[in-house]
This record gives sequence, C-alpha cells and structure tokens, in this order.
Amino acid sequence: MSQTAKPLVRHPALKRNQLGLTQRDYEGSMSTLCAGCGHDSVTAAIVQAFFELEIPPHKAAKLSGIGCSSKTPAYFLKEAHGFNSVHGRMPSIATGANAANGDLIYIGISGDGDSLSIGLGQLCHAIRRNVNMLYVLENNGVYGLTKGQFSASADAGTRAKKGEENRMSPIDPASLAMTLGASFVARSFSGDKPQLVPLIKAGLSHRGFALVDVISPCVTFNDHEGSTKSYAHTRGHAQEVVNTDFIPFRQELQAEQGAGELTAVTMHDGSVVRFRSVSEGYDPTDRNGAYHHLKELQGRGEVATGLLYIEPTSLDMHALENMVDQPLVDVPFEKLCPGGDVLSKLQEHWR
Amino acid sequence: MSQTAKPLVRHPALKRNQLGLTQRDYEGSMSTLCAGCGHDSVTAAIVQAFFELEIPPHKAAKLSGIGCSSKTPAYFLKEAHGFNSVHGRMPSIATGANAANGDLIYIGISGDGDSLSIGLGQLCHAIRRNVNMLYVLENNGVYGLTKGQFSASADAGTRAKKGEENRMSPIDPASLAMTLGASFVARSFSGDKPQLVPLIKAGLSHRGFALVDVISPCVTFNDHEGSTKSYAHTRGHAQEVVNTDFIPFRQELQAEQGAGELTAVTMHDGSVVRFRSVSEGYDPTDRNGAYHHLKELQGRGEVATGLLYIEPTSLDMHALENMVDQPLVDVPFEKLCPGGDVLSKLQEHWR
Amino acid sequence: MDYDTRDHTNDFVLKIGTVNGTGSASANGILMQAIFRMGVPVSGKNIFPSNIQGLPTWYEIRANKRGHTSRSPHFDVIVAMNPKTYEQDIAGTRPGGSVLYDSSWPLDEALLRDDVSFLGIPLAQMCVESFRGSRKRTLMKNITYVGALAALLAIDLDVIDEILKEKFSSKPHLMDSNNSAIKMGHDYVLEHFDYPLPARLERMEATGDSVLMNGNMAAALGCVYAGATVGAWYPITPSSSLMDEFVALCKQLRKDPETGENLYCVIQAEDELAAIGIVLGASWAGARAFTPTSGPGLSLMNEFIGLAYYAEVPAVLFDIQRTGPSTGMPTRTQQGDLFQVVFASHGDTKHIALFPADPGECFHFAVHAFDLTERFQTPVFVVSDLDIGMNDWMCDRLEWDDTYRPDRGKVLSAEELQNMEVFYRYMDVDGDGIPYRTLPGVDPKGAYFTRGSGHDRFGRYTEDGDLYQEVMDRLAEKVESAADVLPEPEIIQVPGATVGIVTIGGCRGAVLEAIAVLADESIPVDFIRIRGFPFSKSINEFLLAHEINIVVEQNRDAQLRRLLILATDVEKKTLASVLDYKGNPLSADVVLRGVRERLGLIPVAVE
Amino acid sequence: MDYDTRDHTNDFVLKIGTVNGTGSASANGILMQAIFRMGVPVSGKNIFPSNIQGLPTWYEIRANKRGHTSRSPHFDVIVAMNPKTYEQDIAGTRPGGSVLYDSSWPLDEALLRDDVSFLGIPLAQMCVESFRGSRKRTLMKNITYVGALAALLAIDLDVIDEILKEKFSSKPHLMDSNNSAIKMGHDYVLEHFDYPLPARLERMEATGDSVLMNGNMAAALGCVYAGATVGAWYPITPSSSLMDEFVALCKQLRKDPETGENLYCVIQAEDELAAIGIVLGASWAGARAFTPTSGPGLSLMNEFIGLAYYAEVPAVLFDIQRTGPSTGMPTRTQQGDLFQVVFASHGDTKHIALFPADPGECFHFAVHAFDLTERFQTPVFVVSDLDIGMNDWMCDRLEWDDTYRPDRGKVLSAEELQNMEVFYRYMDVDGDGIPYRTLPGVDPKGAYFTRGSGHDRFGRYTEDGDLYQEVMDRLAEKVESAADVLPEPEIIQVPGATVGIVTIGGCRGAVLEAIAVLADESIPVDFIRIRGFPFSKSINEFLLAHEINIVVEQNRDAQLRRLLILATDVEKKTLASVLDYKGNPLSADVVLRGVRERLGLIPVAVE
Ligand SMILES: Cc1ncc(C[n+]2csc(CCOP(=O)(O)OP(=O)(O)O)c2C)c(N)n1
Ligand SMILES: Cc1ncc(C[n+]2csc(CCOP(=O)(O)OP(=O)(O)O)c2C)c(N)n1
Ligand code: SF4
Ligand code: SF4
Ligand SMILES: [Mg+2]
Ligand SMILES: [Mg+2]
Repeated sequence: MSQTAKPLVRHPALKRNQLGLTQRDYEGSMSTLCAGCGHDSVTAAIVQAFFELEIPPHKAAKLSGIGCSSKTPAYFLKEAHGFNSVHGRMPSIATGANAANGDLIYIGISGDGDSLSIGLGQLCHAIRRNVNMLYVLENNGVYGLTKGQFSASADAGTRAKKGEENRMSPIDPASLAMTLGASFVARSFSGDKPQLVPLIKAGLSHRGFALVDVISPCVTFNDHEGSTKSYAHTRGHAQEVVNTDFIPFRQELQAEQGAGELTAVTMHDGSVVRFRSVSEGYDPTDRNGAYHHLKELQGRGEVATGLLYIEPTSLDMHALENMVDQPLVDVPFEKLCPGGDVLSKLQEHWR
Repeated sequence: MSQTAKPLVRHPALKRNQLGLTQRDYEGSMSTLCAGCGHDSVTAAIVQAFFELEIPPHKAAKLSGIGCSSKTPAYFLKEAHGFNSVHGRMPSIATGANAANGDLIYIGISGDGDSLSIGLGQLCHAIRRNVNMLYVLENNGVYGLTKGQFSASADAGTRAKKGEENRMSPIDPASLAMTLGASFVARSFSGDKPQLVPLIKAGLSHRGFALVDVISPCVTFNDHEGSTKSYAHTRGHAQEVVNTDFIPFRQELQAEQGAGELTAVTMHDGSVVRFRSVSEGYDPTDRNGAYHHLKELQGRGEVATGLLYIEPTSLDMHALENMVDQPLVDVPFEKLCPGGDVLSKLQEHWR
Repeated sequence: MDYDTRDHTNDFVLKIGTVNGTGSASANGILMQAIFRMGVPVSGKNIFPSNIQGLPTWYEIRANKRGHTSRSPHFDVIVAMNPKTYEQDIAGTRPGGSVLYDSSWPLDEALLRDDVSFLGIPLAQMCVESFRGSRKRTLMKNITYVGALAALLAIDLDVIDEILKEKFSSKPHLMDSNNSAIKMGHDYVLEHFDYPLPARLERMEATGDSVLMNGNMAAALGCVYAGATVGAWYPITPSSSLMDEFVALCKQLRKDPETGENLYCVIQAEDELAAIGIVLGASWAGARAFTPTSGPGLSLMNEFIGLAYYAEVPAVLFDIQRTGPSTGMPTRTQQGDLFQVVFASHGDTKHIALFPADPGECFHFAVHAFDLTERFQTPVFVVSDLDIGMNDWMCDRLEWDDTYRPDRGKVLSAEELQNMEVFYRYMDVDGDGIPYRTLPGVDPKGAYFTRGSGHDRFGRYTEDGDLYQEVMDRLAEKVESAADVLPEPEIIQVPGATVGIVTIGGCRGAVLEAIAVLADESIPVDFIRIRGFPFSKSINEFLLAHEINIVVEQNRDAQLRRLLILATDVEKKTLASVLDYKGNPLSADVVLRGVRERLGLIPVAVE
Repeated sequence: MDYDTRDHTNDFVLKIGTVNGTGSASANGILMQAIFRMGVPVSGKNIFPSNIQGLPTWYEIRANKRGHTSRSPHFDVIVAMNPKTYEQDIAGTRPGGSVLYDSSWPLDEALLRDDVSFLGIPLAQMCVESFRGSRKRTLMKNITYVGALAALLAIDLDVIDEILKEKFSSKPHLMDSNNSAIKMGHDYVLEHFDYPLPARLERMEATGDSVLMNGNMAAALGCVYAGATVGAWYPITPSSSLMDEFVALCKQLRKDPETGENLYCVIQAEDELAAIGIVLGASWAGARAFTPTSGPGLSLMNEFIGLAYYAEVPAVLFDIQRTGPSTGMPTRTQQGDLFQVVFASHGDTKHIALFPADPGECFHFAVHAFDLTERFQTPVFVVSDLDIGMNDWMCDRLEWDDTYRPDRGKVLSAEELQNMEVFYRYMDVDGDGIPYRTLPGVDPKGAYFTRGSGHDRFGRYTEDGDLYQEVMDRLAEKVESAADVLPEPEIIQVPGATVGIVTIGGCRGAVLEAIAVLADESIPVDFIRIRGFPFSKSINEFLLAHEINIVVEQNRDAQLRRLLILATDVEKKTLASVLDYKGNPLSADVVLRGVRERLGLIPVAVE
C-alpha cells in the first residue's frame, strides 16, 4: 500500500492516525470556491472526520451532482475515487455503486438546488431505499454556481442580494427525511466544526442513509442582511437540540464529562454515539416526538441542529434486497454464469 | 351556450341543477378500466361533485399523467378540455395552464406510481407553489397499467399477487404534503362515496393546491389477501378522523343535524366547509397536531381519512406571483407589447 | 400475394379474437406448442391493447412448412370469440377460409359471407353445463376451442395431452377440467362438421433443433450468462418482461447455495433517469449493469447517456422499441428509435448499437453488449422491439461456450497499478483511442475524479480548448473503431442480382420470405441485414456493389436509410425505401408490394 | 493571416486578463462603450471560467474600422492584471504589441520579450495610497487601468466622463473616486510613456445607427414584444441571463398601471422537465410561453418535446448552446446541439429551428418563433449560443413595426365553434396539414382530449395502424411545409465563384471577414448562411450551383453538413467541412486556414 511509504516524507510534527496517515493525506486539490464559502469549512470537517475514523482514503467513494457544493469532493480524499455526475442525480449513481460494491464507504455531497429542486425525487427514493451512505447537503438557500437564484430551501420572506423577496415556503430536508422514514437525520452549521465533525463521523458509521443537512452560507450571493442563510442569521438562530459525541469502535470510552443525562446508541460496527439532549426532553430515537419538536422550533424561527433522529438498527438496501455480504464486484464469474448444461436444461421447457 | 339547448332533449325524470344540466352532462366516454376498479368509483364521485357544484363543464380543465388512473379524465366532463400528458409530469402542465388562465377549475388525476415515483418531484413543487387545483391521487399501491409492480405507496410487508413481499416503507402522500406545507390535505376511499364527494367539492372550492389521496383498489393486481390496499383491508382499517360536509356558496345552511361539536371554515368563494371531529380532539386547522395524530394512527396500522388539514387563507401561486386577476390569455396584445417608441427609448441606454 | 391456390397443409394462419383479461393466453400457448411439437415451423403474434381488461385482443398463429413465420394477414381460420370484433374478424377471413364462433348466441345474419364456412359451437352453453363458477367457465371456454381446433386442424391429441400434463403436473386438480374441455370441443367437431379443414397439420421433423422463445426472455438470459449482477429499470411496455424474466432466472440460478442470498441486485427505480443513473454507478464501481426500457424512457435517459459517453462509463441499455413518438401505441411495434439511440444526448455524441433480428440474437447480442461496453467504455444499446421482445418465435436452440470469459476491457488491477509510475485516466496509452480505467477501492494509485465537465487526458478539469479537443477527437476515433468488432451484417447473395435489399432487426423474416417469392418469379435480389452501428466496411461494399438498394424498415422517416446515407459512401439516390410503420409485425406482402413498386414492376400505390 | 504590416489605428485587439470576482466587468464595459461612442466598430468577448471567484478570466475588445468584429487572437495590447496568467498572456501578445501590467510587484525577468513593449504601472500601490477599503481598492485598480488605456489608446476623456456620469447619476458618491482613478491612470501614462500606442483610436462615424447588445437580452426583448406572458426556466449557463432580462423588462414594461400587478408570470421551475411542462401547459391554455435552456436542459426535455410534436402543442424553446457533450465547458461556446434540436425525442420526429447570427436576429427570430409555433402547432427552437447570447455585439438599432399583430394560427373562437357542425381536433380541413385547435374554457363544443398516445384525426384514442399513420403522415407534411415561411438564407454571391461557403449562426462574422481577405487575394467565393430548418429550396439551389461547398460550423461531427446531406439533393462529396469546436468564438484565421486547406491552397495541417 502506497501509504506505508508516505510517513518517511511527511513532516514529523504532523499527527498521525493508526494507519500512519496525517490529516494532509485526507485532503484533496486546492479549492476554487470563493474565499469564505461555507462549503470549504464542511470539506475541512470531512477531512478531519475521515482522519479521525482512520479510514483508508481509497476505501471511500465520493459522489456529487453539480454545483459549487458538488465541486467539493475534489477538495478532499485525493486517494479516493470521485464521481461528479449530473445535476440532481447523484443519489442514483450512489445507489448503483452501492449495489455493486457495498464494501466502500460512500459519501455524497450535494447542494440545496441539487437535492431539493432537480434532485428531490432521487433524494426521497434513496432515503426510502435506505442506501448505505452519508449524504451531506450543503444548504445555502441559493444556487451558487449559477449566480444566486433562490433555491427551494430559501425561507419565505428571505431577500435576494438584489432585493427581491422569496414568498414560497421552504422545503426543509430534515423534516422531509423524517417524514419519509429516514434512519439518520442530522443538521449542523458549517461554522460549527465541533458539532459537525462528530455528526459526520456518526453518519459515516451509520448503516443506512444518513442525511446531514449543513447550513453552509454562500458569502457571494446569500450572506447579506435579510438573508436567513447568512452566517450572522444562522449563528443567531441555530438551536442545538442534542449534543453529540462519537466514539469509533476500538476506542475505549473516556470518563463521561459534563452534566445532563447522557444516552448512548451503539452502531452496527460497534461504534457508539453518545448524545446529551440540550433541548428539554428531546429524544432523537423517537421519530414523531423529534419531528414535532423540530416543527415547533421552526415555528419560532429557530433552526434545530444536532443529531435530530437516529434508528441504529434499520435495514439498509443490501439487507432489504437480501444480497450476499460479498461485494457483487468480487463474485467470480464462475459463480454468476450457470454454464452450458443448465442452458440446455432450461430450454427443455421451451419446446 | 349549448347547454341551454340540452334540457329539451333530456329525459324529464333526470334531476337538473341550476344550469339546467343533468348528472349525465358531467359524464364522459365509457370507461375501459377493469370491472370493479376503484378508479371508476372515483370518477363517479367527481361527476356528482361537479354536478352538485353546478360548474359549467367547459369551465373545467382535466389533466393527468399516464396510468389507469390517468385515463379516467376521459370518463368524466366530456365538455371540458382534457390533457393526458406524460408519466409523472402532470403537475407542471397544470402549473403552466394555471399561469395562463387562472379562471378555469383545474382537476388533476394521478396514480401512486405517477405521483410518488416518477412524479414525486413535480408533485412536491406544485404543492410548494400552492398551484390552485384539485389533485386527486388514485392510490392503489401498484402500477396497474404495467401489470401490478409495487408502487412507492405499497406498505412494508404487503404482498404482490405472485406472492413476493414489499420490504420498503411506503411514501404517504398525505403526511408528505403536510410536511411540505400543503394548504389542503384529505384522504378517502373509493368505496366511500358519501365521504369522498364533499371532500372533492371542498377541494375544488379551495383556492390553492388541494390534495385528495383516495385509496382506490386495483381489483386485478392488488385486491388479494395480504394486500394492504384491497377493498377488504381498507374497509377494515380506514379511520375517519373528521367528518366533512360542504355547503357551496349561495346555498343556505341547512339546520345542523347530528351531535358532536361542529366547526365551519369559510372558503375564498364564500362556500363553507363544516366538519365534525370524529377522532377525539382532532383539529384539521392545526398542521402539527394533525400530522402527529395522523402518524399515531399510522403507527397503529390505521389509515386516517377525511379532511386531514386545511388552511383556507393560504396564498396560491397567482397571489404569490402578484399576477393580475384577469387571465393572462385574455390580456389584449396592445397591453402586452410596449411598441416602437419604447423600443427606441430602451436602446438609448445601449449605446 | 395470394396463397390460396396452394395446398394449406402445414401452411396456414389461425387468428383468435378474444377479450383481454379472459385468460385465452394459456389456451393459445397450448395450440402454438402443439403445432411446434408436431414438428411444424410456427410463430405466434400477440396483438393486444394497452389496457388490462375488456378490450379486443388477438393472437395470430402461423404454421408454415417452408419456415416462413413472419406475420401474414391471410387468415385461413378465425376463432371469433369477441362479438365486438365479429365484423372485422369475419371480414378479414380469406376467401375459402373458416370462422369458428360461439353459437350460444345467434350470429347476426348480416355478417355471413358465402365464401367462408361458419362453424358454430355453443361454447358458452357447453361450459355453463359442464363447469362451475364464472371464472372457471370463461377459462374453459378457451380450452374448449382448443379441443375443437385439435379436430379441425388435425392436431395430435396425444401432443395436447402431453402438454397439459406438463402444464398441470403441479396442480392436478386442474387437469381433469382441462381434459374434459378438450374432449368436449373435439367431440363436438367430430359430430357436427367435416374435419379436418383444408388448413390442417401433418407431422414434420422441422422443429427438432429449435425452441420457442421471446426476445425479452432471451435477452434476460443473456444478461445472466454475461455475468450481469446489477439491473435497474422502471416498468414500461414492452420492455418490462425483460426484467421480470431476469429476476425469475436469478431466483432460480443466482442464489448463494449456502445462505440463499442474492448474487444479484435488481432495483425498480423511481423513473428512467434513476434507472440509468443506477446502471452508471454500478458500472463505474465495476459491476456489469443494464437497464431495459422503451422510447419514453430512452428520451428521459438522454442526459445521463451523454455523461456516460463523455466520462467513458460502461452501460448496457436495451431499447425494446414500441410505436412512437411520445406515448404512441405502447402495445404496437416499430423501429422508430434508431436516430435517438445512435445520437442520444446533446453535443457531439455517437453510440454503439446492436440490432438483433430474433430472440436467438437477443441472447447472443446481450452477452456481446457487455463485452463491448467494457472494452470501449461507452454505452452500448441492444435495439430490439415489441415484436421480437414479446412475441413467440421459433429459434435455433441456444448454445453456450463454457470457455467464455467476460472481456472486461482495460481495467487495471492493484498489482498493475503498483507497478505503474503514475496512472492517468484518459491517456491514449496504446494508441487505439481506448484509455485504461480503474475501479474504486482497488488501490489509492488508481484514484481519479470522474466528471462530465471538461477534462484533459490526465483526467483533470479543463477549460482549455486544445486539451478538450484532444479528448473529444479520441472519443470519436474510439467509437468508430468499434465497427471492426461488431457483428458483421448477414449477407445472402444470388447470381446476377443488381438489386440489394437492406434491412434490420425483426424485418428479417418478412424480407427473406419476399425474396423467396421473387426468386420463384426468377427476380434475383441480394440481401443484407445490418446488425451493428457504427457500420462495418462490408456494409459499404455491399451498397456500392448494387445499382439500387432498397431499405426496408419500420418507421416513417427512413431512419436506417438516413444512417446509411451519413455513414457510408453510397450515393443517396441509389437508396430507395420501403417503410411500414402501422405498428404490426412486418409481413412479406408489404415488402413485396414495396419492392415491386420501387423496381417499377407495379405502379406506386397512393394510400 | 498577419495584420501587423497594417496601420493599427481603429484596428486592434485589446485583451484584459484579470481574476474573476474582482469586478473588472464594469471597467471593461466602460472601455467598450467609449470606443463605440467614438464611432468605431467594436465588440467584446468575455472568456470566463465556470467559477464564481478567484480564477483567471479575460475580456477581449476588438476595434475594427472595417467592421470586422468577430474574435481575433492577434492581441495588440494586453492588460495583464493576473500574475497567474502573465506567462500565457505575455506569450500571446503579437510581436510589436504592448503589455500593460501592475508594477507594484516586479515582473519576473524570464517573462520579458524584446519584441513587445512592457508598460509597468504600480496600480495596486497607487490605489492603496488613494483609496480606502480592500474592495474599493480592487475596483478602483480596474478603473485606473481604464484611465491609463484612455491615454494609450487615445480614448476621448470626455466620452469616458460622459459614460461615468450616466453610470453613477444615481450614486454620485462613486463619481469622485472613479474620476480620480481615471485621472490617476491617465496622468501616469502621460508622465512615463510615449503615447498613444500604434494601436490607437480615431473618431469615426460608423456606429451611429447601431447599439451594443447581447443576444439573450435581445431575445428576451423579442419575447416581450411578441406578447409572451408565461416563461418557465431552470437556471443554466449560458441561458440564465435571457430570463433575467425578460423579468427585468417585464418589471419595467409589464405591470398593470393601476394595480401594479404583473401582466406576466415567470416560474423558476424545479428542473427542465418541469420548465418545458409548464410551457406546454401554458401554450395549451392559450398563452404565448417559452423556456430558455442549454444542452443538459435540452436533453432532459426530450420526452416532453415529443409530446408537443405529436399532440401538436405550441412551445418556444431557446437553446443557448454551450460546449458539450454532458456538462462539458459551461462557459464556452459551441454549435453542438443541431442534431439534438431537430430530431429531439424518440420515435419519428422533426422540429422547426431558427438560427440567429447575432443579437439583432435573436430579437426578430424570437418574435417570429411565437408566430411559427402557433401557426404550425409544433415546438419551435431558437438556436443561439454562448457567444451570441452573452457577449457584447454591435448591431443595427432594432426597429419595430407597430402594425404587427401576433399570428395565433388556427384557433377557433366561441362564435366559430357555435357555427360549426362539429369540431375535430386533428382533421386536415384545409389540406395544408394544419388542423384547427381550441382553447379550454372557450366553448363546450371545442372540448377535446389532448394525448400523447395514439390518436386518429378526430382526436380519438386509437390503436388502428391506418388511423395512426394518417396523423403521422400529416405531421411530416405539416412540419416540412414550414420551410416555405422560415427566414430565407443570407446569400452573398460574387461573379465567377465556383466555391460556396456555407455557415450558420454566430460564425457569420468570421466567415465574412475570411471571405473579404480571400477577395483581396482575388479568390472569389460565394456565401450562404442557413437561418432555418427545414431547409428552403434556395438552400438546395445554392448548394447545387457550386462545385464545392465548404461548411463552416462549430462542432466536431459536422452536424450542419449532416443535415444538408440528409435534407438537400446535393452530393455528399461536394460538401467539405471546416470545423472549430475548441469553445471560443470563431475567428477568421480558423476559417481561412480551413478554406485554404480544402481548396488545396495550403497543405492540411496535422494537429
Ligand atoms: C440539467 C442541468 N440544469 C441546470 C444546470 C445548471 N446548474 C449548475 S449548478 C446549479 C445549481 C446549484 O445549486 P446548489 O445545488 O444549491 O449548489 P451551490 O452552488 O449552491 O452549492 C444549476 C442550476 C446544470 N448543470 N444541469
Ligand atoms: C416515461 C414512462 N415510463 C414508464 C411508462 C410506463 N407506465 C405507464 S403507466 C405506469 C405506472 C402507472 O401506475 P399508477 O400511476 O399507480 O397508475 P395505475 O395504473 O396504478 O392507476 C408506467 C410505469 C410510461 N408510460 N412512461
Ligand atoms: S458562489 Fe457561493 S456557494 Fe459558490 S463558491 Fe462562492 S460562496 Fe460558495
Ligand atoms: S389494472 Fe387495476 S388499476 Fe388498472 S383498470 Fe384494472 S383494476 Fe383498475
Ligand atoms: Mg445552494
Ligand atoms: Mg397505482
């Protein structure tokens, strides 16, 4: 493996994980996004999450649609295959790749235009199939790459840079996902790395479809006064409902620090998600209760963040489809082709 | 108008409405659906609703996608224009027609395949725009016209005629619509005409997007033991949460009959929807409460029916787009074309 | 063309008109199979409505000792079970033919013809007396006419008996009723009519090496044998049965012996955009993946097809054509998607296509398609149609070479990558226009970023015109080079022919039958059937070698002719057209009339 | 081709290289406008990245007294503001040209050339000293180089002053800073360099009847004047600005005077499938509706386009082409969608297309498109591209005939319906292939059922092959008949020419410039520019009248040539190709090289 060679050339000061990799080894090419774009912070959080989870970069697959957000897979995990597909159709690419090789760790990056307009149908159906992947929705309320039109997540009353107002009510990916039966739903803010990193790690470890809706401001087209997706507005209205802490499998639990009752959920791979309800009586394992709470906050103009809902024991697409554990790409042809004798037997019935 | 001529040739016994039309005048061509198909009952309910609302047939426009359900607009209102478009894309056709001529009464007919698979994105966005139309989703859990594959509304655990089981959880159009902020959400059963007719009438009078999800069994492919969309199963599990009664504008309120507290909601056109909560404490004007109740029933395997949610004062697309009241198709060209002088003035700025 | 002077033994067409949803399919199947087992070449064409129950539907069986089994509209025997279509069915009977009808109700005098013999059997009445339950009675009515036809057409009762035994081995309780229905119909004929009819059967030995298949079943089998593991689809007539068959076969042949788990994954997508997306994702990850669809689905796949072409992602698409444009006539056949297939998507694109003529080729071309798509790293289309895909064809028994191994094309292994200095995805290393690809998860060195946006030979994003053009020119060269390895055209030449008939797909049978008739009239014509696009040199040579080439195809706009004009050196004016696009399987009559018109043997008919 | 021996007064190319997102657009606009107002023919080409901030971007201004304003790569003056591209920008300067750069930082010696004069101005430094705030400083740097160029190119300062006054009339506080920046740059040149440069301006009177426009703005204006009321779109470069302009114009011109309510409805759809669906719904209901899009969107619209064709629903589509296939290079131009446009959707289809060459035609063809789509009841495409749509063109002032009234085609009024026996939607009453249509809500007698499934001339559902064919044949005839009323080709013929150059769209300028050069060398060639499809007779005649026709177009696969081969009588071998598909606006050089090669005047370059 090429990594083993790397440490030699690395600067000794750089911290290494069990694989001997430094955080740099999880980075990608230089970002070409605008200085200050929220998406770059999300990229940084992803890099840290993968580094801390000690995932061999090439065992991950990065998928995206089209948009500024969808460009970002080029900016992390340079040693992983990436697929920057077409606008709004990444979920189907992910579904197919997943069917072919369930052993890879799939991370999909999308934007609010990519996911909630052109891609809404595919997103909903990937959720329904519970495709095993982390789906990061970099949500800025606008179409960045096409210069700032409102997206479907733009709040009613929010104003565009040029001043005109969006009057339609937004599509909220989190409550939508919960309604559709998603097995993992979280929301965070690109400016809140301490909250975002554990959520990404939990999402990566969740077996099934993990949606992380990240408010990720567009500094160029939607960070002005009057926008409800600006840094300022988000800082002012984000309401953490659950504080999450992720302990990867193999790492011993540290002594529980801090107050408040602490719940722990164990994932398929043995990792543990620990969370502390910040918002009074919030239980992220109770779908209807969580949904209700979410909507109440929304009613008050507040944005619930944190691990909103989790169903750690849900069946993912592979289980639902009763597929073999071995990735289909690894099944030898001999096991797939029934051969000549079977063919002649079959044809006996066709006479 | 041709109707005025009709009564002469009509059989005197047939009851007539204010327009002098009989129920027959609201019918269409012979149905080619299977004997016993739920969709034909929905067609009958639509005919009755239009007759009772005394709508001149040609003032309605019938739209649909593709499917057995989508064929039904041919079976009612023969004097109305119909548009049987392509699979899953009827909402966009309706949106465009509506933008061009807001004076017509739009009724869209779709199926669960048409609406929840290929058409899911368009349905969600028509809801978001609050397009002024009645959207009837004839929901049978299968793709009838293509011979019985499961649709996205098939319940987990339901079995196909050939026996294999659907393991994915269903997409429930009602709770989806409520999550997306729909202004009118109802559910009924093709076998329950007394409940269905007033809901259709209310939906037609609602200004905005009115979704009526009708469980409409497919006798050929999904009416067997083990199906959760069969006549038997639906009869057994339908739970009316609100009993609705619709009083068109101009008709004096009859003396209130029956017990239970009765609420009345007045629509844009002055018509009144009266409902009596059957299910303890159900309030169809409280979105979150109604949603919660709905989900609870769902948890118990019961299907909530009736007027699930209504927001009579919502702004429809025309209002949101600040359009003139006059249908755009009627605006004279002279008002649309700025003329030569303006053109030369404009060009002064282009030098 | 007039068959009627000929002896009709083992040479007739039987047409059965019923109401759809009344279960006549299995009865008709028994008839087909019986004729087949008597060793007589036979085919069955199902002319059904886009509806589930209550509308007219027909099944046409043609038995022909010469092996001509394309559709023929010369109906010798009509089984009229649907009063709604009595008029057209009776009118459609050839002079001297017979009409078998249900005499439980009197036949309208007005419909009678004196050049046709009417055989009334009180089928409904007999079944009401002999069976219980309306569904049962309806079904048995069908079996009863089978019994009657057995007598009228001299079908061997033992053969029918054998078929029923196989059919109902699992459900013996049905055996008795079927037997008695057969007997009932048979006896009635013996008592009341002269039998057999001039249109009759006589044992032959012409079907020994053959099987009865439809193209969708065969294509599905091809996918199984090619080692396809991921299938994605959205139901659409007439392609749905391809995936139904694939699933059925996999349930039988693709379960892990120990765990019973699936060695395949079939996903019913939410629409065709998702279906092709799933296929691209699966192929990109290294699986052999495919999607069956038809016109409307193909239109929806356009954007993704362009991505696959430009990003060089394999994908196998089956286009089971139906009558277009738009929704068109979903249960009728056509060859109207040729242009859409080869030029799908915006921008400069060109796609590889295979054109099977029958179920046998559907099987072999399906296997071939997977090799081609991986070898050339571009989408490959198998272009079939409703006639090939859903009708019952007699074909040679399928053979399988157990030494076959998939051609995965240029896929680099971890070892190969390790031994490489550096890997560049779109570099033309071998000078054949085909770059090397890598699969995710194999090795960090193989990592690259797949994109539909501008990229250079290194796989890097670019907006540089020269670097962009370099890749585009290679793509053109790559796809063109496939011409050399695609199936060669089927060519049949005769001495002295100056006229060539060019055709494609399911037109084969009708064209060969027409050529046989012309041969009898000693009018020699050569035959070429295109089997792949881009076109091979041999096609060019054939066209240039003939003074006039008549292109026979089933669409309005002469799409094959257009492709020949664009992609060969032949001069336009030497390419004539015979077009049939009414939606039914092609018949030799249409070809003959067209060819005679083009050759000036008869005046051009003005329709 | 080498301009360098020529006098460069009013004949030069200025190239400004900056970083995108630094607001140089308005500075460059001022330069364009100033040259224009000095009466000198000018054009501006924006070569920008598919990115929002931080990547290289260029703006090329060409001033040419002969009126040749197509792109020219012979850069006389380079303004190098982006160190990342110094190397390529300096290398691209023509011998004898000048490079203006920011000398706040030293220029790398290695980049120096002795055949180019380097003019260093410490722009950043000067702005840091004179202005506050980083954003302001960046912006003023741009205005400062405008001032410098004013001196170097001899731009009239009054003209610039006038432009600034108009620009900032609303925000006077910006006036001062801009003035001082202009002065600062101007003075610096006066102090430090010889001025003006050989590439300089001199007042002319050649722009009096012209305006500066881009095609998207002009097309949007056409939609307003045609009376379009419903627009639906999904944002996509380079078509987005068309709808932005339409909305801006409507806000100004389409408000109800009393209520201030909108006399239009623009819907930003959830995707292109919905956008075209909305257009069909609106057209069906009787509005004039349109959608602008580009390649990927066009691919997604395929299914609906087929419905519109078969169900005969009007729709106007603007395809602002960009470099394909797939996502391709979104900010580069191409003519790669010709095939996709005219044959969009599965099954037999053919669509009417208009091909504007410049913004002026975008305006007029937009209006024409609405008349055509209603007259022929079929989708009509206006096929533009990024170069026409987004770049700054000098065009004749637009004229409007106030007597114009929309041609709604055969739409029946309530009265007409009342006086009819019965109405059938698809009946060819007038024998011209065009049936009558009705709008919903007008009269019960007009009711019919619109469907994409098989239908007969009465509008009834059918699965009957003859009835189906009758409608399909009429459709073919109908669309073909449009050829007679589409804009005739632009033809320029000279005595003794045996060679024709055929082109389309935005290639016009470069081709005419090339022809002028050939004329100077007394090589006579004729010119034809296709403006519509289906092709008119005159196109056929032109092609047949020339020994060889050289087709100049901007795509890889010679799509226009292919269409000519299919739809005219010309022999393939007489059609040669000159292709340029690197993504930049066409330049005369490319045309000249190509034509000379085809004419055997120079050997074919092997790239
Ligand atoms: C089929 C298609 N339509 C339109 C576009 C143009 N387009 C590119 S990105 C984009 C929207 C991106 O918005 P979002 O997903 O929110 O990403 P962001 O740039 O805001 O991060 C659009 C409309 C496209 N590439 N493809
Ligand atoms: C693009 C496209 N894909 C597939 C089809 C085939 N098709 C016709 S109807 C249908 C499903 C109909 O199901 P539903 O909407 O539930 O209607 P139902 O017949 O059950 O009433 C499908 C897949 C089509 N017509 N168009
Ligand atoms: S435009 Fe907005 S979303 Fe795009 S890179 Fe810039 S800041 Fe980010
Ligand atoms: S198949 Fe099902 S849905 Fe279709 S008509 Fe028959 S019963 Fe109705
Ligand atoms: Mg966004
Ligand atoms: Mg259904």
